[in-house]
Amino acid sequence: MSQPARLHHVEPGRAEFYHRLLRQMLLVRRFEERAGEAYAQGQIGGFCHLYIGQEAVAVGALNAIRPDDYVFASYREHAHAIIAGTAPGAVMAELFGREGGCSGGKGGSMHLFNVEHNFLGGHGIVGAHLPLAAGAAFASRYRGTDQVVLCFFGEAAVNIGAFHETLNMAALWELPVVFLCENNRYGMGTALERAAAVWDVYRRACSYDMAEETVDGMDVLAVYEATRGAVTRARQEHLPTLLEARTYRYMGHSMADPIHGHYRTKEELEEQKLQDPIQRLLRQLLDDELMTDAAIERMRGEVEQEVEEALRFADESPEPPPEALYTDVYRD
Amino acid sequence: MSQPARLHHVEPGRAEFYHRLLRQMLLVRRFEERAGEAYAQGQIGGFCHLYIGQEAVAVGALNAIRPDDYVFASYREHAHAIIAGTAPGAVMAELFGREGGCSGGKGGSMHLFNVEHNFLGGHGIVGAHLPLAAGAAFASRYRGTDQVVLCFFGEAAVNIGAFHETLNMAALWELPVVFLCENNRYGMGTALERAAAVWDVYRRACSYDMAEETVDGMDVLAVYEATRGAVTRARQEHLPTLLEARTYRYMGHSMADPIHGHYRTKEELEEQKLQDPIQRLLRQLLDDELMTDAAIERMRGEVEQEVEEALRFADESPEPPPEALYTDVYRD
Amino acid sequence: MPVVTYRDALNQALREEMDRDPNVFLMGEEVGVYQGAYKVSRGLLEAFNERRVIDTPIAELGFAGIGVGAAMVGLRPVIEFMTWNFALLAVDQVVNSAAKMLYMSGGQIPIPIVFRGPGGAALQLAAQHSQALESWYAHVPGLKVVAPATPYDAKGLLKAAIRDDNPVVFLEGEMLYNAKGEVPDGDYTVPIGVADVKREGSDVTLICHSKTVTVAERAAERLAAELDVSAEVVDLRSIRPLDTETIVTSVQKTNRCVVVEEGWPFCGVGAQVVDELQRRAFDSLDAPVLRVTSADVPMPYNKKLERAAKPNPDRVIAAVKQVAYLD
Amino acid sequence: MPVVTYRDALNQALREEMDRDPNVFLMGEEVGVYQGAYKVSRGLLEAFNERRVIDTPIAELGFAGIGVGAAMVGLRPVIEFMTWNFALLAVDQVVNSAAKMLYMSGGQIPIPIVFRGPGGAALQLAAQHSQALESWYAHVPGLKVVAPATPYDAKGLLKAAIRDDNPVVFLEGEMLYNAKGEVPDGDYTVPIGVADVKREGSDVTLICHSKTVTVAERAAERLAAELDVSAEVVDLRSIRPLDTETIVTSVQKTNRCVVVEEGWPFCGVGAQVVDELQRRAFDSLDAPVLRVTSADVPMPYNKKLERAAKPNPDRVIAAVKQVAYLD
Ligand SMILES: Cc1ncc(C[n+]2csc(CCOP(=O)(O)OP(=O)(O)O)c2C)c(N)n1
Ligand SMILES: Cc1ncc(C[n+]2csc(CCOP(=O)(O)OP(=O)(O)O)c2C)c(N)n1
Ligand SMILES: [Mg+2]
Ligand SMILES: [Mg+2]
Repeated sequence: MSQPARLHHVEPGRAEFYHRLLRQMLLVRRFEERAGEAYAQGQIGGFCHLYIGQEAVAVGALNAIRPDDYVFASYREHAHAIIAGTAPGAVMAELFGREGGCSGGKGGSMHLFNVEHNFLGGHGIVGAHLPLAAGAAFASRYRGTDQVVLCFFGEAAVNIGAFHETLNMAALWELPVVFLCENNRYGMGTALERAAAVWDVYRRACSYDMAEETVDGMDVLAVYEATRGAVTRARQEHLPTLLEARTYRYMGHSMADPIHGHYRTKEELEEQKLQDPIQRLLRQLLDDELMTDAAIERMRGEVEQEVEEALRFADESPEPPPEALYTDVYRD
Repeated sequence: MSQPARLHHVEPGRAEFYHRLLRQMLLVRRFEERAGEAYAQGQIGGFCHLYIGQEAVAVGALNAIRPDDYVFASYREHAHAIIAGTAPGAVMAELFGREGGCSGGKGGSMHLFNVEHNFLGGHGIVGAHLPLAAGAAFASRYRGTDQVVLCFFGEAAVNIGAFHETLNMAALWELPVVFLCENNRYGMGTALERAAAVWDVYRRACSYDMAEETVDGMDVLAVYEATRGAVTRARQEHLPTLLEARTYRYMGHSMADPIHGHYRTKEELEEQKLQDPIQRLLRQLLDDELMTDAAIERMRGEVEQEVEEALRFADESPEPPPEALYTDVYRD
Repeated sequence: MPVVTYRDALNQALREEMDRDPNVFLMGEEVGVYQGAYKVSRGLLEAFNERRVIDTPIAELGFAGIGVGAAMVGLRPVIEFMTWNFALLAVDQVVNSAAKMLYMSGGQIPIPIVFRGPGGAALQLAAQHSQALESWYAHVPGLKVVAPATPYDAKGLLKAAIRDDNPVVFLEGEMLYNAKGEVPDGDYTVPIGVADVKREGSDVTLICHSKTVTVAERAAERLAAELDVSAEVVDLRSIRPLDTETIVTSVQKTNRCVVVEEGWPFCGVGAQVVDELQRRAFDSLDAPVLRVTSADVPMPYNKKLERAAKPNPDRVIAAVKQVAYLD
Repeated sequence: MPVVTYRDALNQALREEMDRDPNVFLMGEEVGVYQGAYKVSRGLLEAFNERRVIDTPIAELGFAGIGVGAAMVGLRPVIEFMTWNFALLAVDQVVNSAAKMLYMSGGQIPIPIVFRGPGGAALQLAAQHSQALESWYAHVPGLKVVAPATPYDAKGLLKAAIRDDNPVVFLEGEMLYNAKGEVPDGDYTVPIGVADVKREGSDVTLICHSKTVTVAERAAERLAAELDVSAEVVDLRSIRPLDTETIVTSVQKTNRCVVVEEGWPFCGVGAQVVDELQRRAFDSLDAPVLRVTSADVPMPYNKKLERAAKPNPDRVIAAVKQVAYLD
């Protein structure tokens, strides 16, 4: 499938919405590119997992929820934090370990949090945030609100116990949570096929009689629609869904890893890039005359500026004071 | 289904085999009854989980393997230890905590072991012995032997992470293991339906593309046949199976628990007892004239004597010496 | 004052806190229909229904994490582990999620959760069902660790734990559930982090917690009667934060100390107590601090071996004789 | 003697032991195709093929248990945890299965297994990926716990661990993989349970292990140069069994001691060392034993805070000044 397919039905009346999606994808792409550069320059330390290639998933899905819904993600979550409402500057400052970071410089790349926008992390242990997400969904039912929880995780997490225990309880207790698996084919250097007896992630729903769907994760509109359906099911019927988005990461697992290597070829990577989610939306908007080249350039410029401002903000944000080492261990 | 069904095809030529099954079921039934009495008299301490009602599962399944195959079980494993080849006296002595016990008096009811007969426990953490069993199956493949592993566990274990992780790896690596779920409907006071989103245990195999089967666990012949099939699959094709035997326990979860209570009614229990696995085999052997009343009485007498001898052995076996407290912590 | 069991004191605490705060709920295996494996939650399902008393599948890691997730958005879960032995499956959520969330979110997300259940050795439950792991949890910053010895403390500390905005590991003594003691009706709390001098004395300090408080008290009685040694019994009640002031003050008075605990010796709670004492009361100590712990072995099933493995008054008395140079 | 990295020393140990004993195999995440997350297993898949170098799914509990099961029937698994942080998910198998099996089977079933991987703080990996939990494992009877500091010890101890008939928790220093040192080609072992005096001295004993050996050595150099204090550096190498004889002997000579470790303070390895020392060398101690540990907080991401959280030579020197009453 080297020729990218047309996107999930594009409706001319929704141009503004598509522009928003495009802008968000461009923003987080550019953010990640610059984060990668900052990492190379030593301004960011530790592990740094870039999202480049997967933008359609976070952008499509996060546009399908309400501001009062809850969002949980793994350690590959810069984009999710931003699209959920965190200022890019606060995210970049966190990567820089600064006081103005969205976790005060204490969390870093893997532990972004923004309570104000219900973005609840940023978790580093594979699979461990699935029960947390189910817990927030439990709270939603407990309180009788109709808040929904959207939980992003990688496909390698489906083999761990927490996935199983959580999906069972979510189905049993009818919790309003969407388990959105970002299947980018690899967990570090391990292809899904070498780690899972069943290669279709969505099929794992069978053990829990859970609703499931698989969607082209390089098609932002398809992700949006599928998530919308799952969110509606959660909101109205309190039922969980296992949603699999098939996507691809362009970079190495983290900044410390090679982009390709023993586990995947350069050719595979190049082939995949033909499905680039940004290019696909962009080309289609041009084809359908829903956007002009000039408008796109303007948008790129804005995004560029926004990311530069984020970098500036991060750079200017002070280091946390030495006393910060000992605060936030306990809440008084 | 109050009228017990005819057993899985009984063949007249196999009378001797049926007699063995009957004798084994009678033996472990009587063993458990007497263990219950000994518990009540304070000769056995701690947790003691009786197997009464479920005999067809252990007896049917353990007759379908070879002596060099490996067996793993949970804490409800007196019967399994005995049928796998452990002298009833050594099991009773273990329950009594004596030196002549099959674990030297250190393991007790939940931790019976008999390496000589490849009976590898006796494990107390729900689900935790599933990976151990898969590990033995891994060793069988590693060494290129054709040994099979038979792993017994309760239906409540299917909701825990270890079940999921193990079944995935067993399927992925094609390990020769039979996961035999003894579905007695309850995990302590929790009905399967209140703990699992999917009520048919065997259906959990779908997440791993694993062979599965469900069988009447009150029919010793059916269990035997189903296990034989699964064992053959394991031995010849190295493929694991999830086998569900539907059974019932007559006693409380452990000796500390009431026989019925909030979670199940006396009526349900009485209804279930109509399916008694021993009665069913026995009646059928009589009906089909494969055994006489007199032979049955003789068998009961022998079994009675064997259990009394086990009790005597246990009673006469010495306490472990005080130094035993400090041995077996490390192997030199 | 009414005399109630440790079990019922805990039940009262749960009941009163659930009455007091609609955000408090109880979740765990067999807490509802079965009325609790150890009957601590007896009657709560009937009183609060299945919305607030939730039976779970056997999935310790999962429901511990669900508790933490619920706490992240403001509920105040009480998660029961049927016993702390099974919590080994859930330590990742207790340590990596609950204990660290506030810190790694830069102070945004407190986790007001209580993990509770019986711990320590019971009777003849053998290696996998008998262990006292308080030192593990106490090792971890972000957690509070509490282990009451009496019905009064059990009720007051559980109420304090439920109201605390931090994750609290609440270790109940499996062998204490039937212990009786005076417990006021109605509301009171016992502050976390404050030890309690259960018996005053002048010759030696016995530091203990949970079940070993009784062991120390029995030893103290016999020391007084048989050897005319006056032992002060200090019940830590909270392991973390540790009330170093109270124990240092006591040892400065007695100049001798024995620490009694049910855990294993290596890196146990007593090791930390020793560390604190030699640092803060170095010049007051007339003898090394000695420790009475469980034997450094997995717990055996056999009754006599098990008895020999656990701390008992004889061993405490022998240690006291040593620190008092009475041999 | 050839100079190799700690990483390659471990690689040699694995290679040689796999050559020596066909029952030894390596299993874990990314150990094969990816050549190891930290490249410790580089080349092993090619040398021994996928029968003996097994990539696993992310399922720590499951593959740790599979390792224990394989050990039950006589294989000698080496289970790699990508880091010890993730082993929190597997502690049930390490503690309840591996450590207790021999005992609860009445001596029938030894578990010759090695659990290994990097532990401790790395660089800016924040709270969930930076912790030194050796005291947890050392708490548990039935386990041996080893934490080498040098390439020589890493190779020799890993070989000893693989040949040991007991479960060994083998903690590699995540920050030590590139450290270089002399390592003989071919076979040798370093016995488990024997500490090593890395530097002789007469005024104070610095007890350390794994990464803090370098911290202690640097401190010792500066103490000699700047303060004319002669520090003896004792590398524990094994945490359990602990070589109390060597540390007691050293402290009897120096009369002063500082314990340096990367774990948290409460119930850490140092607490146990203090306990041993005050019991066995009470009269030799001229000052309380002091400890330098990681700060009692989850690890922060920010570089400066992280640096402040970890033990360093300055803090060791400050502690030495205190125990030597040099302030
Ligand atoms: C329990 C656990 N084991 C191992 C790791 C190390 N690790 C971090 S990310 C990762 C791969 C996860 O892959 P996937 O879930 O597919 O997410 P992706 O990185 O592709 O987004 C591994 C093995 C971890 N963080 N947690
Ligand atoms: C991980 C864990 N959680 C809880 C327990 C306590 N427990 C022991 S047996 C049991 C019920 C198990 O039921 P099931 O698996 O159906 O087996 P059955 O007792 O019916 O044979 C529970 C909850 C345990 N041993 N391990
Ligand atoms: Mg992936
Ligand atoms: Mg059951």
